[in-house]
Amino acid sequence: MAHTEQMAPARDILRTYGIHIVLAALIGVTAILSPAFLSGNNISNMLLQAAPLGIVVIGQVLVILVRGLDLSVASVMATAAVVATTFSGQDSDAFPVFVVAMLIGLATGLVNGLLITKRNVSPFLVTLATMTLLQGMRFAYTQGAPSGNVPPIYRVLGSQTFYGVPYNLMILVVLATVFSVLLHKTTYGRQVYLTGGNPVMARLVGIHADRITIASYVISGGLAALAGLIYSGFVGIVDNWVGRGFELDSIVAAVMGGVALSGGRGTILGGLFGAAILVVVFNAVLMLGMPIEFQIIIKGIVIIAAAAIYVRRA
Amino acid sequence: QDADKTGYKGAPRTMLWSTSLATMMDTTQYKKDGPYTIGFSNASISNSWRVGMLASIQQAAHDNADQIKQLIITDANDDPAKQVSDVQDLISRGVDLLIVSAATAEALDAIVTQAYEQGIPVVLVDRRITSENFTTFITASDMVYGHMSAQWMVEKLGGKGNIVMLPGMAGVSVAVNRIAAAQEVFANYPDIKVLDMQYTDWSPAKGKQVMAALIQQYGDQIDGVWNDHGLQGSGAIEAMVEAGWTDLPPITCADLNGCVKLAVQNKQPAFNYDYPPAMGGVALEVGLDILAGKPVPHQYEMSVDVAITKGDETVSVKADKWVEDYARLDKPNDLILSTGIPDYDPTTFSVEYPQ
Amino acid sequence: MIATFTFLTKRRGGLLTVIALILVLTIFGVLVSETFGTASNALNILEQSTPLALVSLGQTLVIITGGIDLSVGSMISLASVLLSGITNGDPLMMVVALATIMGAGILVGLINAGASIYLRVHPLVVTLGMGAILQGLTLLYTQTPIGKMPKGFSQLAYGKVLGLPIGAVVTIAAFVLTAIFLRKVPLGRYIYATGDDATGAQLMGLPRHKVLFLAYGFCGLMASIAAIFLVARLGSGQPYTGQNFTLTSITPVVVGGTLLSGGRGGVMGTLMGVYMVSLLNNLLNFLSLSTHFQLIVQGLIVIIAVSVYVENKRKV
Amino acid sequence: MLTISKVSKSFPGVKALSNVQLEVKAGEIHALVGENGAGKSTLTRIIAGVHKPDEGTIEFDGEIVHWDSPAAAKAAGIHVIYQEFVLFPNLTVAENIFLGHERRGFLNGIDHGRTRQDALDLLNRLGVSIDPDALVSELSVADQQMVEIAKALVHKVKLLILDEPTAVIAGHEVELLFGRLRALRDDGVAIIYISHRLEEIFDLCDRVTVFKDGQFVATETLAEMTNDRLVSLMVGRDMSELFPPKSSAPGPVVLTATNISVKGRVHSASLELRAGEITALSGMVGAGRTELAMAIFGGLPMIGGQVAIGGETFTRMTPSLAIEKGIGLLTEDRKGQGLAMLTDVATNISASDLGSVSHKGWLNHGREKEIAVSEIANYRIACRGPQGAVLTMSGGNQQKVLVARWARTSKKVIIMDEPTRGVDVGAKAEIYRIMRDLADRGLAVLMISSEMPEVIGLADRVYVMREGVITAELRGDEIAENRIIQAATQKRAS
Ligand SMILES: Nc1ncnc2c1ncn2[C@@H]1O[C@H](COP(=O)(O)OP(=O)(O)OP(=O)(O)O)[C@@H](O)[C@H]1O
Ligand SMILES: Nc1ncnc2c1ncn2[C@@H]1O[C@H](COP(=O)(O)OP(=O)(O)OP(=O)(O)O)[C@@H](O)[C@H]1O
Ligand SMILES: [Mg+2]
Ligand SMILES: [Mg+2]
Repeated sequence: MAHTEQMAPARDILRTYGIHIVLAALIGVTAILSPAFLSGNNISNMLLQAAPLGIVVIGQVLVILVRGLDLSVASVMATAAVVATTFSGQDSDAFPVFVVAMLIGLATGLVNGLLITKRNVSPFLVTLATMTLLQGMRFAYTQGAPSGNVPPIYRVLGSQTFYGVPYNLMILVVLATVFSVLLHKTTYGRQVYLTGGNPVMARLVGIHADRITIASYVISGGLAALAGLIYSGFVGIVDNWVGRGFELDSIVAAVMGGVALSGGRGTILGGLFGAAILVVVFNAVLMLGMPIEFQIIIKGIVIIAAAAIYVRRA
Repeated sequence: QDADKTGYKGAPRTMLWSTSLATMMDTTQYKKDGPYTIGFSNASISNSWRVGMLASIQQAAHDNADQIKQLIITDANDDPAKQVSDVQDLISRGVDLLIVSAATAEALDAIVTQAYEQGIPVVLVDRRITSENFTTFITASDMVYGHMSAQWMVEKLGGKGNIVMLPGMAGVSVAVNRIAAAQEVFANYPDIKVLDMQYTDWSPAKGKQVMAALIQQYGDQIDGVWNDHGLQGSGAIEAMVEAGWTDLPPITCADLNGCVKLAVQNKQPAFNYDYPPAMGGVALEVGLDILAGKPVPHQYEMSVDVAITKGDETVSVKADKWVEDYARLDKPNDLILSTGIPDYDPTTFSVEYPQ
Repeated sequence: MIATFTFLTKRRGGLLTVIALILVLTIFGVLVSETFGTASNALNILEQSTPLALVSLGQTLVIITGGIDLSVGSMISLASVLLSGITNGDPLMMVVALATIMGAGILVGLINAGASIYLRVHPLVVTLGMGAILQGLTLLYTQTPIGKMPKGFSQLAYGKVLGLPIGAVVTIAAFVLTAIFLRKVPLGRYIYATGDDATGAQLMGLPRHKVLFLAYGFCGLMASIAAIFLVARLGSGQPYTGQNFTLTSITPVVVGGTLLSGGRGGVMGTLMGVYMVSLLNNLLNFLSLSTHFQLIVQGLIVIIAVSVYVENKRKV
Repeated sequence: MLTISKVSKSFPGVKALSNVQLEVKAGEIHALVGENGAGKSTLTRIIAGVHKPDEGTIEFDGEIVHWDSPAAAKAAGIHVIYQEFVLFPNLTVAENIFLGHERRGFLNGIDHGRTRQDALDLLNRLGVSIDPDALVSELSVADQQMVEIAKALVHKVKLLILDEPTAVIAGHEVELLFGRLRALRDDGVAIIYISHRLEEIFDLCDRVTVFKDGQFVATETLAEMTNDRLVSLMVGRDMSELFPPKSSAPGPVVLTATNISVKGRVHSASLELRAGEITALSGMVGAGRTELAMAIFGGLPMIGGQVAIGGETFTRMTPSLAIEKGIGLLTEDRKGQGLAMLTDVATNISASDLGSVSHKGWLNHGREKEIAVSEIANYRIACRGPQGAVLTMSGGNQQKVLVARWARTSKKVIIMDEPTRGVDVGAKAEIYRIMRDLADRGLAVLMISSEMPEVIGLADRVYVMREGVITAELRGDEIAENRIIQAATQKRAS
């Protein structure tokens, strides 16, 4: 049969570069309307705020790639943040805090993964339940009012910059690179994509699809915990709602970044661009001094518009 | 001027200044012998203030354990619909006294009215219902906070300057009332300009993010930062400090140790006017008075101390105590002040009371 | 006989599990508290569950089509403020208001469907965005609780017909009618087909778009109707009334055995799911557990409810 | 009835059809043949209104038509049985059959009782016993095909298109199907029949149209047409012998399956596979061959029995273990179990053997690409290259991808369930050759097939299954149609 090499239609270009176009457009428009937007400080502010979300998004992408969804991330974050304040608040305790928080995150991921693969309960419900569960435990533990100080080192990681480059951003970059490499250069990554692409086939070609799926949730839980610790350092004060809204924001970011909810397609980088859009929108509406109601409306529109650019194949 | 201030000890000013006689409620019809079953329908404990309030009720229950058979506490998790159900449940469990801290005034009106008309004495605390169908309402006024804080800021700025307002959440009554009252004051001063008003969800993190952005946008134009609460206040201060600001603009705080503490540490002129969680305990005690048949005021206003940083009193706003003394530098930032419980610490607090 | 049994266990496993759970909870409740078992309490539960039931009913149809509607929460908020805002105590305006919000509900639903069809965006994202937009519009309209309903409107929430709360009667009627529609009307079957295999439905020449518009429109409408009962119970509309419904409306659907992947399930399962959830909340109050533990128990029960019932499919 | 003229259709990077023509009369069964990727299914989809033609006209029932949706074509009286079924797994068999033509009852609501009854009758007329209340997801591919066919018979159509309906069914069913088709023809229905089984074409059809590489080759009446001529028209060259010579000396036993049982489907079946030998597993559809194979491979849990390979015996198998021990299995269900449809050819080929394209867990994309390229050449897979999406490839070419995958992976035993499903004659010959090569390389080949000719032509040894039991083992001259049919249909004489 004759193979005619015709150039890719505009839609393909949009599908590949859509997210960048949207982001550029947002930045451009805001910059014109408010000069302060592109000031060095404001940019480093945005980066500072982008990092925690970005870290969560990495995990969310891994989960969505295996046809899943993780609604428990925000609850994990908050719990980790609470942990951060429950030790002496000195750097001497920075490590114990890290360990405990991580354990909680990984454990939650494990529970999610096991229930989803072994009992095949829908991810939406499982992670919704573990979210509630964690919230309850957190409240029970803090009696509703977390109190105590965050170890200084976390304050540094969460709110300081190194010549304008936030430390938490550096962490994000490292993590993003590591996991991107894992996804695209290793057999593990390949197994993730195959499992998401067709779980039945994956099993029949000898992939331990369940393990791969569980791994995604565990990683997601761990990263959420880490993000929670870092975010707790953003302000010294930790309430019960650190990271509130991140569960949906991280999913939206992933989808805007071209990660298919049907699994098997998408990249971490895409997800991070999605996250960038959310952060920019949040900052832009402030810069433009928009009243709250319009802020929310704009966010809604941007979400749909950005996602609409990834038109699925007919 | 700088003489130590130990706080206000007198009778409630609200009563002293009130131009009308307090309407007292005759409660003889409710008189019955204890021990009583008391139901408390709480809106939620989703923030430290509400936790403090709950604690002070439990403390009071502990102190009056002899008169109480059972104190049933329900929690609506900030969901008005659930709270209506909770109250229904409490009624059907036949409580002798109903204490309600409404999620929203309108939401609870119908059901509380129902309870009241069934002959159950009703004590409202923190938030009231729209109608008058209750025995007594324990409160401290949001309006007062709005007026006082704004008035202080205006005079602190010599009636001239730019202010950013950082309220909590759009559409929530506390925020709505405090904003309204403050704006009323600002409006009287042509040279006072409100640069921007952005909501912060009463989250320290959000408060910091918003303030950071506003700093980028308005820079040094900002002469004062008005908050309707200390939660975002503390975040705002952090943002200013991290922006490298020295001699920070005047700021308003409430309830939260972190806000006043940071203000003191950064030598920032601050006004603090708590909305005392202690009203929870008062509610229970007044409730017991009702069941004892003692007359009680239809509206019971808590008396609140004004705290100001030393040397920052203004013509019309005087301090009952100094912020420097009031802030607990030794305690964590998220401590809630004025629960009325000595050395209150949320994580360790727990008392025995009849459950 | 055997056939019907296997049918029940195999295809209605979710339903059975929930009914069993309801029984267990009830028995447990009666044992621990003397007032729990009372008729008045039972009626409370029926009445309290009305708004959730109605929203979940709409949500069920959407989920069967393989989609999801995360805008119901904000839709309820918007509808509630419009209802009491427009009415503002005037019975005549109330008619206008009712018409408006039902129209709005349907319209929003149609837009949701349209966007996911023509923009080819996953419903989860469309409705999430729509949710934000609606919340914004709500705050644009009012930032405070607004307006009031005419005298006696609260009867809708607290009144009774033939001994049952009005809400409960409406709920049951709505569910039965929908169930009949799904089983007896071809379009009803097409809803399942669409959720099962969207492209297949298209190849078969089934009216896929019609199905989606119907499901989402219906869901929006149900959200508005739920808002009516909420306002009846809360006395006036408020900018955040609906918030919690977005996620809570999904739990009963899935607990009731409807697959989030679409194509399988039914409304009766959802109804049982709703009653289970309400029963649970009510019971937890009687146990006078602190919210903390209430949340924990809720989480656990939900997980148990669904994981007891393992998907019965030919696992190759 | 239907006249296609000058129709062309391109997809990104592929010209699937370039001005082809086709003319079908009412009351004829018109065969459409051609190699994989010739464009048969594409034309089908165009007639059915799924795709719009880039150029050309479709004249149906006397007027030029432009369908804008499948619904329109359906309304005009066209029914298509697609190569990839259109069934709804969570609906019952009966519901699937009458979807779109619901049986109405009280108040014009759906009458489920009647739906069920009519479905039962219909299936009986097709000679299959399938529970109308079963969910389609519970059916075997074979039964799913029969349901698909049943759908075509529920209402009167003017044009019926069947795209490889017999790919997964055999003998008895096929006969009954042909009976029905002839009946329809005699009522003046126009039928387009697409198949790679030429004997069927001659048996059933009146005229034939041949496509090659998306182009029209010829339309002729089958009366004056010979098999060889047809093949050369399709393939464009004269075909040498279809089946390679059989093996003379089978090697040692490499795999022994003893008393394998699969819940409700297979009852203590035993078989042994020898190196260098092609063993066929034959039998009527539904005999449980797939289940037996799956159990040996670990795809389905075996409730009894054991598998012995390489000196070890296993009572529990998993696919990963099986692959590790050198067993490979090419499933019968391409779409559901075989391919990751949205990923590319290279990925699908390497999926079962990531070790070979990686070093210490690090993927070697270059190597993966090389392999893909060579396999594509090897099996003449028509696609846009290693990065081409499998989704858009023709059925037969997708099948070749799977053959390529498992031929590389299997070290000791390769099980092929319907290996030539939907594959054209040319490719078939290749696949037979490959199977023989694999055997000669010392592998044991187990072929499950519903196609009698290939069983007889290729297999050195044949097991026959019936209702989950192995009823006969035939070798040499015993391998004959009547012996197989007998063993497949009658109870074992014991
Ligand atoms: N949606 C599509 N997008 C891109 N290419 C396509 C699409 N559908 C078919 N093709 C290409 O068009 C060509 C013809 O495909 P088609 O399925 O019509 O072949 P066929 O004759 O049915 O083959 P087979 O006998 O294997 O089914 C193939 O090369 C295929 O890759
Ligand atoms: N999960 C199941 N539940 C009920 N019946 C089933 C199930 N799986 C298969 N069947 C029935 O068992 C029979 C065997 O199906 P299957 O295709 O696996 O056998 P087979 O011999 O492999 O046929 P094929 O020729 O397709 O390979 C089919 O007729 C189908 O109706
Ligand atoms: Mg084809
Ligand atoms: Mg088979």
